[in-house]
Amino acid sequence: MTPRVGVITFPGSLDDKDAARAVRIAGADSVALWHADADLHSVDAVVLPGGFSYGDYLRCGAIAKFAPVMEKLVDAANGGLPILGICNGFQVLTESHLLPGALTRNDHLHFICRDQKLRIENNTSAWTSDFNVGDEILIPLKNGEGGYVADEKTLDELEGEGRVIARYLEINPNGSRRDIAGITNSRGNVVGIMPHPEHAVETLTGPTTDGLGFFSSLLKSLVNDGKVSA
Amino acid sequence: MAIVVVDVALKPEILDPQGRAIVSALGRVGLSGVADVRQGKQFVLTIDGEIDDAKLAQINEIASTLLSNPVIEDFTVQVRR
Amino acid sequence: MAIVVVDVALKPEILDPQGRAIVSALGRVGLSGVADVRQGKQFVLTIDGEIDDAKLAQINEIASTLLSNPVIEDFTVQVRR
Amino acid sequence: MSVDKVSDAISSPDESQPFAELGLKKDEYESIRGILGRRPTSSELAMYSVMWSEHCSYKSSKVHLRQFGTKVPKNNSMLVGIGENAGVVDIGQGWAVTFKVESHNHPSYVEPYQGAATGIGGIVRDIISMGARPVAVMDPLRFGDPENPDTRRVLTGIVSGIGGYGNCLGLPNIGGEIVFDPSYQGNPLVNALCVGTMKHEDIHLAKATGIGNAVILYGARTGGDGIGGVSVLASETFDADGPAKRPSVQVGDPFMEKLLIECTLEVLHGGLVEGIQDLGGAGISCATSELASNGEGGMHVWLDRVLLRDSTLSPEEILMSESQERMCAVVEPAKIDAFMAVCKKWDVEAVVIGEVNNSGRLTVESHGEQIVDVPPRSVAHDGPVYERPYARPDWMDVRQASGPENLVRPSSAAQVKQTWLTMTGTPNLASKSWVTSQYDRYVMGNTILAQPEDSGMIRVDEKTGLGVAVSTDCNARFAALDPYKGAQLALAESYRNVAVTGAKPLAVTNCLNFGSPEDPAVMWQFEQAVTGLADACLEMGTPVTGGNVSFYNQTGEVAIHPTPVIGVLGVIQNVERRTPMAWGLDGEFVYVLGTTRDELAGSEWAHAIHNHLGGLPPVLDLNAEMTLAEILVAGSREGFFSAAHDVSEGGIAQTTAEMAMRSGIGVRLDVPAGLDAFTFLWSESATRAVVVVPQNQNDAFLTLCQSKSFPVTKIGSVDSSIKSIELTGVFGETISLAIDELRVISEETLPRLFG
Ligand SMILES: Nc1ncnc2c1ncn2[C@@H]1O[C@H](COP(=O)(O)OP(=O)(O)O)[C@@H](O)[C@H]1O
Ligand SMILES: [Mg+2]
Repeated sequence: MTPRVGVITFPGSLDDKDAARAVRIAGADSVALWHADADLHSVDAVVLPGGFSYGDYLRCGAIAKFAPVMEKLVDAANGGLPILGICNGFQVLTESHLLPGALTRNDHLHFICRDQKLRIENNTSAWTSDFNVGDEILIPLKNGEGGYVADEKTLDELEGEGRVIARYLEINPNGSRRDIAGITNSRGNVVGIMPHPEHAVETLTGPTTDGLGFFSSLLKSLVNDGKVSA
Repeated sequence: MAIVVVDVALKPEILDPQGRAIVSALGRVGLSGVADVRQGKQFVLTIDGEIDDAKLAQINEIASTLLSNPVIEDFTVQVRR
Repeated sequence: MAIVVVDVALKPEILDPQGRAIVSALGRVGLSGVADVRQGKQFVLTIDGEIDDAKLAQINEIASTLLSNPVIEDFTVQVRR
Repeated sequence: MSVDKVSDAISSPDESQPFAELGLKKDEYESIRGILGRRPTSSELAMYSVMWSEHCSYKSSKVHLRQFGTKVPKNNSMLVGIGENAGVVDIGQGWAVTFKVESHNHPSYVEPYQGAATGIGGIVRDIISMGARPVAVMDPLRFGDPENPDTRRVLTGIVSGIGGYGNCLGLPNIGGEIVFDPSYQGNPLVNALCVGTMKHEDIHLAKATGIGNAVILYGARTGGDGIGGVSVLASETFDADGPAKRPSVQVGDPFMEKLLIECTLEVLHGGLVEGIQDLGGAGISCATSELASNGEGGMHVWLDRVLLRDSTLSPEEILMSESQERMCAVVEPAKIDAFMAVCKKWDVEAVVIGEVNNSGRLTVESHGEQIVDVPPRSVAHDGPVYERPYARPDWMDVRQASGPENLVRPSSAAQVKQTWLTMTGTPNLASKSWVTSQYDRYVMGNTILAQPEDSGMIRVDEKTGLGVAVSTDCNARFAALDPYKGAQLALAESYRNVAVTGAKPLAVTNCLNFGSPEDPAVMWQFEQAVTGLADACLEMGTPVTGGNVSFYNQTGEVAIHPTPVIGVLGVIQNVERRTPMAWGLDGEFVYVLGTTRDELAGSEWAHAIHNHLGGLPPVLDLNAEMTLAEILVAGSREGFFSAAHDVSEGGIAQTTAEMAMRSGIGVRLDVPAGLDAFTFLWSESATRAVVVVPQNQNDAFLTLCQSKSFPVTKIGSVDSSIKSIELTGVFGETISLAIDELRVISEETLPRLFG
C-alpha cells in the first residue's frame, strides 16, 4: 500500500501545496489535513509546511499551536508518528514543545531567500535515513525568523545525542546557534528544519533535487518499521 | 546609568492586524471577555550618566523619528529609576 | 472595562539584533551615551468587566503560554486603572 | 450626530459645501448639482469627490488612453480588455492569464513600508476579482540619488514592505526593477505587478446582475484609514506641507489578504458568485457604483450594516474609507448561506450590505435615512474629462541638441578595463540580490525563472509545462530625451526580455508615471508616450490589456523623468525549453544578434560616468525587434541556444559580465571588425541580444538568421579553462577581467549603500 502523508494547512500556510507535491514526487500519497479538523485521518506521517500561519502575528507558530489538529498531533508525535516541520512548521513544533529551543528574528533583521548549503549530521531520524552523515546538500532557505536558539545545556544535549540533523555550511544565514539548521527529538520521529527541502525536488523549479532525500527517507523508514510494505 | 523606556503604540485609528489575530486566538483558547488587544513595541534604553532635560529632549526627538513613525504611531517616554 | 498591559521582553541572555541595530543607528544620528537598547513587545488588553484574582490568574496563564515564549522571553502583567 | 439626508438636500438647497477641500473644482461641483437636480448630500459629495479624483476617474488621461482602444492589433488572444479590473489573455489549452501593474508612489513616500505593502495588496485584489489565482508579483521601483540619506529610509522601507506583504501572502516575486536617478528624490516610484491564472470558464466580471441579488461585503472591517487618501494622496504633490497635513495611511494585513484569496477562489469555483469587485481606492463608493453601473443599473445599500473597526465613523467616512483587504460580491439569495459558510471556514467576516435592483439609481440608507440617491453611472463612469493643454517644451531642443559626442571616452586598454570595473558597480548596474534575496521566489513551486534573469517565468500547468514569462522595463532617460520613442523603446525592451527566455510576447500592461498634468510640458510627454506606445503595440501585435496612470509625481515644480513602465507577457509551450542567461559548456559560440551603432545618448555610461543626459535615444525598428524575437523564440524551441541575454543598460559589457557572473565560467571575446572597443562595449543600441550556441547547432542557427536576413556577429566562445572574461582587440591589446573580481564589485554596492 502506498504510504499516506498528511500535510496540515493552517490559515496562512503557504508551502502546503509544495510539500504535497514533494510527497507525491517521492512516491507517497499526500493527504490534505485541515487545522480545524481534530483528526489525522490515519495518515502514516505528517508534514507541517512553511508559511505564515495566522500571519505569524504575535510569534511565528505561536497561534498555530492552539489549532484543534495540534492536540491530536502532539499525541501522535509522542506515539512515534513521523512528523516533519519545515520553516514555519519547525516554529510550530518548538512552540508546541515537541522540539526544544526557539526560532528568533534573523540576526541581520532581513527576510532572506537563498540557496543554502547544508551538511547532514544525522541519518538515523525518520526523515534523514536516506542520507549519509557528511552529505552536503543545497536547498532553498527563506525565512525572517530562522535563528535557532536554546540554552547551552540544551544545545550540548542536542549535540551529545546526535540530534542536530543538519548544519549551515559556508554562511550562517540567520544567526542560528552552532549553525543549526534542523534538529530531531530523541526518538527521531519528529524533525524540524528551517530550509525548504520541498522546494528542491525538481530541477526546473529548484536549485537541485537534494530535498527529495527527506521524503525518500520517510518512505524508507515507514517500510523498515513495517508501517507500509516495500 | 539610567533606564529610559519608550513605549510605541499604533495610533488608535490605525489597523492593528496583530492585535486582531490575538483577540481571535484568545477566543479559541478560552479567554473570553477580551474586547480588544493592541500590540505595541517597548524599547528599553540603558543610558550612560544621568538624564537631564537636554538628554530627555534628545531622547524624545529620537523616539519621534527613529523609534516610531509619527504617521501611524504614538509614543511615550518614561525615565525608570 | 479594565486595561491590562503585558510587557514581553527577551531574556537578558538572548541576543536582540533589533536592539543592537538601534544602538548603531543612534550612533549615526548623533545620540551618544546609549549603552544598550532592548526591544520588547507591549500588549494592551481591553477587558470587559472588572479584574478579579481569577481573571488575573487567567491573564497570567495566557501571558506565559500565548503572549510570550518562556524559552526566550520574560513578561510582566500590570492592571492599569 | 445628524446626517445630511436627501430630504435635507432638497430643503436646504443653498447650504454651502466644502467641495474645494474635497478636491473638486467649482465647475465639477456645479455639474454634480446638474446631475442630481439639487445639491448633493454630504455623502454624495464624498462619493463624487473620490470617484471624480484624478486617480479614479482618469480625467486628464482618458482622452489619450482611448488610443489603446482604437489602435488595437489583430490578436485574438484578448478575452477581456481595458475597462475591467485587469485584462485577460488566452494562452491556450483552456488557460487564461490576467496581469496588471499599478502604482503606489505617493503613499510609499509618506510611509514606505505600509505604502509599498498596500500597493502589493491592491494589485493582488484586482487579479483575484477577475476570478484568477494570483501566481506571481513583480515590483518595478525607482529611487532618488543612492547617496542621499533619505533614499536609505525610502528604499529599505519599501523593500521590506513589498517583502513583508508578498512573502506573507505566498506569492513568488519573480522580477521587477530598481533604478536610481535624482529625478525621483522626493518622489519614488513604487509600481506593483501581479499575474494570475485561471481556466477560461472561471473568468468573472465586476457586474451587479440579477435583480434581488445580494451585495456582500467581506474581508477586513472598515476603519478610518486612508479616508480621502485616494483623492488627496494620489493626486497632490508634496511640497511645503509638513507631516501634520499628511492624511492617514492605510495599514496592510497580508494574512487577511491570504484568507481573502482562498475564500474568494472557493466561492468563485463553487459557483456562488454572480459578480465581484475588489475594494481599492474610494472603497465602498467605488465598488457599489461600479458594480451597479456595470450591471442592472440599480442598487440599494444599507450602510449601517457595514462592519466597522471604529464605531464613530460617519456615513461619509464609511463611504470613502480605503481600509484594505475588502471585497464585494453579488450573490443570489439562495446561495447566501453557502457563501457565508465559506467565509466562516476561512475566518473571514461577511455581511449583506445591499441588493441589486433596476431602479437605475444607487441609493444608500443609514439607520433608516436616505443619504444617497444618484445615477451610478454618473459616479463611476461619467466623471469629468479634461482636454488639458499640452505643448512640446522649448527646452527639448536644447536637451536633444546636446548629445554625448563630446564626452571623454576611454582611449586605452587600461582605461577600458577600469571603466568596465567601475560600470559593474554603479548602483543601476550592480547586482540587486541584496534586495531580491528579501523576497521569496520559490513559494508555490512553479517559478522557472526569477531575477536576475531577463524575465520572470511561471509554470502554469504542471502536466503540460505550459508557462508564461513577464518582464517590466523602462529606461526613463530615453523617455526624457524623446517620450514617444522612449515609450516604444521601453516596450521593445520588455518584449525582447520575454522573447530572450523563449516565450512568445502576447500582451501588454503599463504604468504611466508622470508629473503634473496641469503642466503642458508634462501633458505633452504623456500624450507622446501614450501615442508612441499605442502605435508600437499596434505594429507589434501586442494589445494593451490594462494599466494605470500616476500623475503629480514631482517635487515642487520639478517633475520626474517621464516613466512609462511597460509590462509584457509572453507564452511558452513548455517551460523545459526556457533559455536561461548563464552559459554552460566549453567551446560554445557567443554571438551578438542585431546591430551595434554609436548610440550613447541616455546610456548608463553617460549617466554614471559623466552625469550627462542629452541627445536622441537609440533608433528603433519595430519590425527588426519582432524578427529578433522570432529568432529567439524559434531558437529556444529548436534547442539552438544554451543561453541568451538581452542587451540594454550598460551595453554588451554588462550583458556579458552578467552572463559570466551567473555561470562562473570564463569566455574569450574579440571586438568585432568595424567597431571600436568602447562602442562595442557600452553602446545601448536597441534590438540586440547575446546568444550562446552549442557547436553542433551552429549551422542551423546561422541558417535561421540568414533566412530572416537578421544581422548576427560572432564575438567569441566559452572557455571553461579560465575564470575570466578575456577581450582582445582593445586598442590593439587584450584585457582580462576576473569573474570573481567583477562579482565582488557587483555584489557589494547595494549592501554598502543600504545594508
Ligand atoms: N495606462 C493605462 N493603459 C491601459 N489601461 C489603463 C491605463 N490606466 C488605466 N487603465 C485601465 O483603466 C481601468 C480603470 O483603472 P483603475 O481605476 O486603476 O482600475 P482599478 O480600480 O480596478 O484598479 C482599468 O481597466 C485599467 O486597466
Ligand atoms: Mg479594481
